[in-house]
Amino acid sequence: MNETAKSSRGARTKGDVLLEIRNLQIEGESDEVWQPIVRGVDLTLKRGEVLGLIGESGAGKSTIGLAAMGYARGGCRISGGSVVFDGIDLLTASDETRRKLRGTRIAYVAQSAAASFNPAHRLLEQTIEAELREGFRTKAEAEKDAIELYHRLRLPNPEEIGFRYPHQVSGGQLQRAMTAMAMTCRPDLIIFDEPTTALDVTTQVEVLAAIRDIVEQFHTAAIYITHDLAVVAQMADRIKVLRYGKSVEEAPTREMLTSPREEYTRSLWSVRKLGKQEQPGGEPILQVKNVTAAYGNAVRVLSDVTVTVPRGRTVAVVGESGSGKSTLARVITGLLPPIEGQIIFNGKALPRALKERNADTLRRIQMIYQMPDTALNPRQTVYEVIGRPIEFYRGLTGAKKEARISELMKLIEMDDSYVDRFPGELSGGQKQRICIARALAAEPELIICDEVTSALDQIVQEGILQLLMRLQRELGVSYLFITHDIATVRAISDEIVVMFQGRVVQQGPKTQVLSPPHPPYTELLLSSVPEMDPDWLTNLLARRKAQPEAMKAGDR
Amino acid sequence: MSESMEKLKLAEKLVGRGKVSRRQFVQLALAAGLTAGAAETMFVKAARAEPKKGGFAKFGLAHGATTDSLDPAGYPDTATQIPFAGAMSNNLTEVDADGNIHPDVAESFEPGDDAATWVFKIRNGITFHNGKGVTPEDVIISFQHHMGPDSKSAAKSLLADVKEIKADGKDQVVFTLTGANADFPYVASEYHIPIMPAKDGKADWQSGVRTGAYVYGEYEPGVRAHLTRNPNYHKTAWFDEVEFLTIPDVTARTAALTAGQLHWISRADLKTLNLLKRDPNVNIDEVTGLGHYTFPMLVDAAPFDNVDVRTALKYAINRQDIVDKVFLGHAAPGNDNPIAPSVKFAIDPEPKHTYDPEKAKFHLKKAGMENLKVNLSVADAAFNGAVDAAVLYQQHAKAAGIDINVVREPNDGYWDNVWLKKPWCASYWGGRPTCDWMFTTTYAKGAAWNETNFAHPRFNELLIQGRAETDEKKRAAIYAEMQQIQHDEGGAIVLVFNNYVDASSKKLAHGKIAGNWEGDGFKIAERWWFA
Amino acid sequence: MTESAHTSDRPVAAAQPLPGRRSRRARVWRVLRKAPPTAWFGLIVIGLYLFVAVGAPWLAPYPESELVGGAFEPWGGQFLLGTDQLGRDMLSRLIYGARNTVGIAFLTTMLSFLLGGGLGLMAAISGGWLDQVLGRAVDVLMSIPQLIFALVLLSILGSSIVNLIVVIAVLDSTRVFRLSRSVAQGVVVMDYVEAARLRGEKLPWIMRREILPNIMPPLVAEFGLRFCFVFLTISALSFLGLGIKPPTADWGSMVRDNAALITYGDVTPLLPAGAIALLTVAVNFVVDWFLHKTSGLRE
Amino acid sequence: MNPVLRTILQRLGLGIATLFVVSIIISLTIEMLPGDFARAVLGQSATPETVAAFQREIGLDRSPVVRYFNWISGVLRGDFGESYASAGSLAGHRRLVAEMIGPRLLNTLFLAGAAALIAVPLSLFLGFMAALYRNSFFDRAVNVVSLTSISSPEFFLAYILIMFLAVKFPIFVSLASITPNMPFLDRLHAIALPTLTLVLVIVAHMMRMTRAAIINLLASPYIEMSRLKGARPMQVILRHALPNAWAPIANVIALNLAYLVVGVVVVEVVFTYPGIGQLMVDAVSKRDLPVVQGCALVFAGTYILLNLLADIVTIVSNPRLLHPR
Repeated sequence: MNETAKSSRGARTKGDVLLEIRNLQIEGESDEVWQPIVRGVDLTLKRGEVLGLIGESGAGKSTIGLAAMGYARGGCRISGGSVVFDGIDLLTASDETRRKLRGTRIAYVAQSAAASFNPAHRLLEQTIEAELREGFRTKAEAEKDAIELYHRLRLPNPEEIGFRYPHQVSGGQLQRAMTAMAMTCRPDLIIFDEPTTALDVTTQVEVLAAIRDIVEQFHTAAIYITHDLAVVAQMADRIKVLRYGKSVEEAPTREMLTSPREEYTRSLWSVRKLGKQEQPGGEPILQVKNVTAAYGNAVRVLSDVTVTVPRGRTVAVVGESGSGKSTLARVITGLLPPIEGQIIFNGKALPRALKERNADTLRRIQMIYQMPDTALNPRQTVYEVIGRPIEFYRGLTGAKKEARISELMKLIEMDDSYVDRFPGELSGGQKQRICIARALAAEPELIICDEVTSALDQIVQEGILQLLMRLQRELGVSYLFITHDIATVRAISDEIVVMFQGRVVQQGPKTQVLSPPHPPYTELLLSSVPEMDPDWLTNLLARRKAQPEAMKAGDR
Repeated sequence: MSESMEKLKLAEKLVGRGKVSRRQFVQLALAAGLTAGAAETMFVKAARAEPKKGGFAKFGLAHGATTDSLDPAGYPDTATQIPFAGAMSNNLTEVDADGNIHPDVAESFEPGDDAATWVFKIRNGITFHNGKGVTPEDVIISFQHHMGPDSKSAAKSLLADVKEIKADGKDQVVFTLTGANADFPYVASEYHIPIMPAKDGKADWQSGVRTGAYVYGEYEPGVRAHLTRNPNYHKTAWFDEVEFLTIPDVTARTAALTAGQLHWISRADLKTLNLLKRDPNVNIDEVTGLGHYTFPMLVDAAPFDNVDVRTALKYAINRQDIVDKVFLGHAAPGNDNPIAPSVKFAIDPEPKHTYDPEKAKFHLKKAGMENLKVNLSVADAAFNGAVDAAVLYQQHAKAAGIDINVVREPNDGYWDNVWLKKPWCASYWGGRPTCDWMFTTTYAKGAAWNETNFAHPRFNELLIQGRAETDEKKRAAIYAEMQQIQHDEGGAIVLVFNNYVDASSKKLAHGKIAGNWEGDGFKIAERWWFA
Repeated sequence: MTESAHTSDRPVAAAQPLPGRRSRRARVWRVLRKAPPTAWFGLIVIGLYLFVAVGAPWLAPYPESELVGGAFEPWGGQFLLGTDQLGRDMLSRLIYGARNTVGIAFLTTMLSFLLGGGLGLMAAISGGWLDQVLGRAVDVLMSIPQLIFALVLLSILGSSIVNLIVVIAVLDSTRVFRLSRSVAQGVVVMDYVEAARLRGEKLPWIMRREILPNIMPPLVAEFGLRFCFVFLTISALSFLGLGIKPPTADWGSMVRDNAALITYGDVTPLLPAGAIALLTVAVNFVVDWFLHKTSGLRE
Repeated sequence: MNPVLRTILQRLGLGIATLFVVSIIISLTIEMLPGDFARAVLGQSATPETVAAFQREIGLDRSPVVRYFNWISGVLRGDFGESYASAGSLAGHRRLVAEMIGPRLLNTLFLAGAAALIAVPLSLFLGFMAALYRNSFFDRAVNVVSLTSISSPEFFLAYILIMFLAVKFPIFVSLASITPNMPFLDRLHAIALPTLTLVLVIVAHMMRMTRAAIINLLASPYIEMSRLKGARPMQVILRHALPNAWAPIANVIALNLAYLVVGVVVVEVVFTYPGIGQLMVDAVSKRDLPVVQGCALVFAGTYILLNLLADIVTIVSNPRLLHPR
């Protein structure tokens, strides 16, 4: 089976050069100063070839992808180099020439399909817009073709789905519809800009498979942009690693995975190498007992959930979006009083609502958020952010407060000089460290970490996770760690709770949950996590074909 | 001017009205020493002023409210006075441009032996707009509309001494008064008392059927009134149609006139009169009237119940300054006597109330009210320039140590909410043609428009005496004393006697403009024509 | 994208020069230097008005309401801009008018922001019945014609300056309420507000420290616009006879008093009206630029 | 269509409740005004007896609460009552509030309609163009002009227009007096200047909001997507931005139309136009409560109705609301 997959991809005939980018220079405007974003990148793509572009945020991946269409976003300008597509230099060509190429010969698939589909029009109208405008087909033909494409992309109900509006369709389906839209004119080149980043892992598998198949079927060249090496390994013939707008290295996929030349490339999957020796559970600090919760009078978001967090340990709650992970956090903090059930903290039942809890109880349970950008008030300096809980809970002011702040800054491995900065002047990882310091300032016993690493680059994730683990060792604080990322779970947890549709599917020590046999949902979840193996997707699909019922949960 | 010259002037006027033939005119001209050629030219020029029928005239009025009605018991301002009293209706008598009294609906009138009874003979063949002849009953009902205990008419006090009205035969009406009143025919010309048809024993004012030059047409209260010529009018009216528009904003009024949308506007803006004069298509019509502007104080309200406070305030105003600055010379300073100099028996009381801060201070001290602080409620709705006059007054009074707080009131509802309500405000009077009338309307105890709440026993006694007195000398003495009382003790600061300054399009022509009321004695629609 | 230099969160040993409190002025200056000419024009005009308003007693050649000459004296000579219908110096009245009109409009706008902004924040944070009640009350107030309602209220209360300020501020605060509520709702859902709640902070602290600083840009912009509208409302009221009472110089009644001159091509009444227009234009220019700066609308 | 219908009914209910509260507030404020209609009309000649008789005649002797309930129950039956005006005379000839308001409202709607017919398309067009060519000379020029016209007092604009278009160059007339049986074209000519004044006042506002709404949308990912699909600039605006801009634009238009009906007292005064605003001001000054109430209901109703229309446009133009999942 492995062999067939390999041969089908290997059999693709690579044609002549389709796209040639030479010494590309792109600048971005910030405070009315132009600064380089892309500094002299070269890139060659042959017909039918798939090139993976990988790098952290700020590496210039998307900017290069758009430049391949001769397009620069607002606030950016292409300041040098050449982009030659099939003999046409897109940078010197007229606007009209470029416009005509777009959507017909070069297509684009954006990261967030939900935002990139116009909410005012039906999917089908948008799918066939480009070909109708250029008069390639009649409307009837175009619609028939679009439905055919929906079929090939394994969209459910392909005959009717086109008549829906974007908001009526799920994210994974939208992403496939967008791929269909890109395919309508049978372009020579498609730019995939992180098409699966916003999706759950179980959904991602489906979309990846659909994209890969259709690109192969139509023999379309593609640039596949992502920050996830495991994902790009499934899609690309060659991989190019970018950093700070420069090329780090470029190699065929297998070669890149087995023997990366650069240290930086290796650090890209460093988080996957993090590991923690599982510690046995002790006395429970937090017990969530048979909790049922709902927003308003709507459907229940949590039903009969029971979770226990042992003191000084990390319990990871995993599940995809909508599984009720974050709601669990809201129930524990008292933001959402449960309909039924109890929250027992340190052996005592907590009042259900936030208002009824006293300051000391509030102090003991702290929270760290997914997006450090929204978790820090952009108008407060680090000093104010960290100082407030010290003042609020401990009543410290003046020199004592400053000493404590300095102490906390040391704990999160940041220099004192940062205290006068505003969050806008910090990087994502630094912001998240400040959030951690804010939580620590309260001297809590339990910290709820809600997806604290998922908005960060891999390399930064590693730093944060290591910090959290060190703090646990030094301070003995307990974590309830909410995440959808299995690698993170592996790295940090002692116990794992698997949630699905508001219920706990499986609960237990890490090694037990992660080793087979698994309940069906855990199986689906674990198997959907991409691995650093170019054949992983092929093998997975083959395996699932044998057990079709396992896939059902994923097609949402 | 020689007698023949005067005759010629008169003839010129008569030519304009078509009363003198060319031959007669040339003869007069030659008699006055003109050459035949010059006489001919003069005749043509005069004849061009000859009235002719036709046209649709539009008049812009400064007043009007949605609560206006056809009921002559009301008629608060020119928005009803000019169209309904003036253009649509006639009274028993009419005052001409020279202040003489003439019969109108009446053919003639005669006093009884002691001027306490008056007999009016109804004009032969006169009809209402609906064709019905005017009967004595109609006349009686029209007067009774304003009389009796239930009446809320403004003319009620004017007719308070009418004891009885009787029909005498088919065409005579006999008025019996409680006392003699030599001025009664003047009273009968008062605009509140038009002749209306009787209907079910009451005056039918609602239908708008009257005897006047124009027939009631469309009416939107507070907006416009549209009338058409009465073909069976007992005199002559020239315009085919007339329209009266309420335009309180003086700038809008002026602009509409200069743009040719209107043919006549009341109350031109004095501030810009010189500029308006330059407009080649516009005439400024300035008539010295009986009208005057006052700052009435309620004499029963503190601190104005103290006569020394009143006197102090009378001395604390520089009227000449206000005439110069606010009215730009289009007025004559008052002397706290509401009787216009041109009215019979008018005097100019002593001591003259000219600006004298020291005297004002003296009177204040006498009243024990140094550092007097009073509110003066004004709006330009009272008269154009009231706010400016008040502000100037404030300046003048400062020198006398009086702090006048000028309260700017809204124009809307000024006459309902401020006038007669606030202890001190601004007011205007169209003026009345006789002393008796002026005092009866405004200063007699119980008068509807007693804007100072003046109730002076001697004054009221003299008022009755004056009516009965037939001896001219004694009458003069009585009215002189009354004027002196007003001057010394009255509550009204008579600011100025104003000129009616109106503006009209040069397309309009007219004879001598009457000054007894605004708008050619309210009769503009009847007396003017398109040249 | 430009964040690339910070990608690593490894502690930076040597701290970069801190953009601390001292450098705030420098930052403001840097922003100002890049302002477009329209914004500069607006700032200069506003500064000039403030200067004139504050320095009126020293700047004006004559007192505010003293009669210093004949009526309608021509321009030049003793009276730079001539005199008005009573012989008061036009320039002096214009200068004092700046003080009165601008001052009153400013106070009114402040009051309406304190009222509408405060209630709007409370509604946004508390939600629930308070939000509903305030929202409905504002609906009711907004559906009554503002100018006429102001006229009625001023007739009831008397048209003193204090009443004028209060009535207009209350009526105007409805719009401020709506805006501040809607922008605050965008901030209330932020995690840092939730964090403050979880910490146990009380409503005033959340309003003042967590939300207010983050909704300042749209509020400041709205302040500029509302200031203009208040300004125009006051002059409309003056026009209808219920504004600032004489002899206080205010531009609205100065226009009205001299309006008739316009029909003869005399520019005198244009001066106060021009002064109104110039200031509102200036404020709008600055607001426009400010909005552009803070909304992140580029290109 | 269900959600649309439900929203409409919901809003209508709220609107009626709002009207009810408005009528109470208006009653209260008019009661608080010094003086009443009887005194306002009778003036100084009023004796306590005549005032009492007068008050009996128009029902002012009953308590405000009773009067209010009589009035509101009449309104619920579709009877807006009679004006106090002309009740002062002996004959019982009174004018119905509906009769007084009707023609004035028609006048106001005529003026508002004319202004809206010019202003709405013009401001949409200018807004689109300014958004499309933003930061161009055209955009800046339109920006400055619109700011200036927003910034000028209405009466000032009106006088300027009179000066140029009625006095210096007598193309139009400064007196917008219209009569019921005037030919249509003459009416249009008569209201040209007030229309123009209003157009100047509202175009600026609507145009700026349209521009802002479009520009705001142009930052959306789906607009970038449409460009990457090769759509022409005009298509981007018309096909991709506009359908999503209807909601904010409809709200601005509703606000301005409401202003055209409700807020034009000053323009009515300057041009002597017999609109409903002047009627209400007049009625307030005369304490003619039934007329004030009628006007207030008309105004509030207009405001509520226009906002409802804007809401409906919002729903209909937004598939999320129109076609729920």
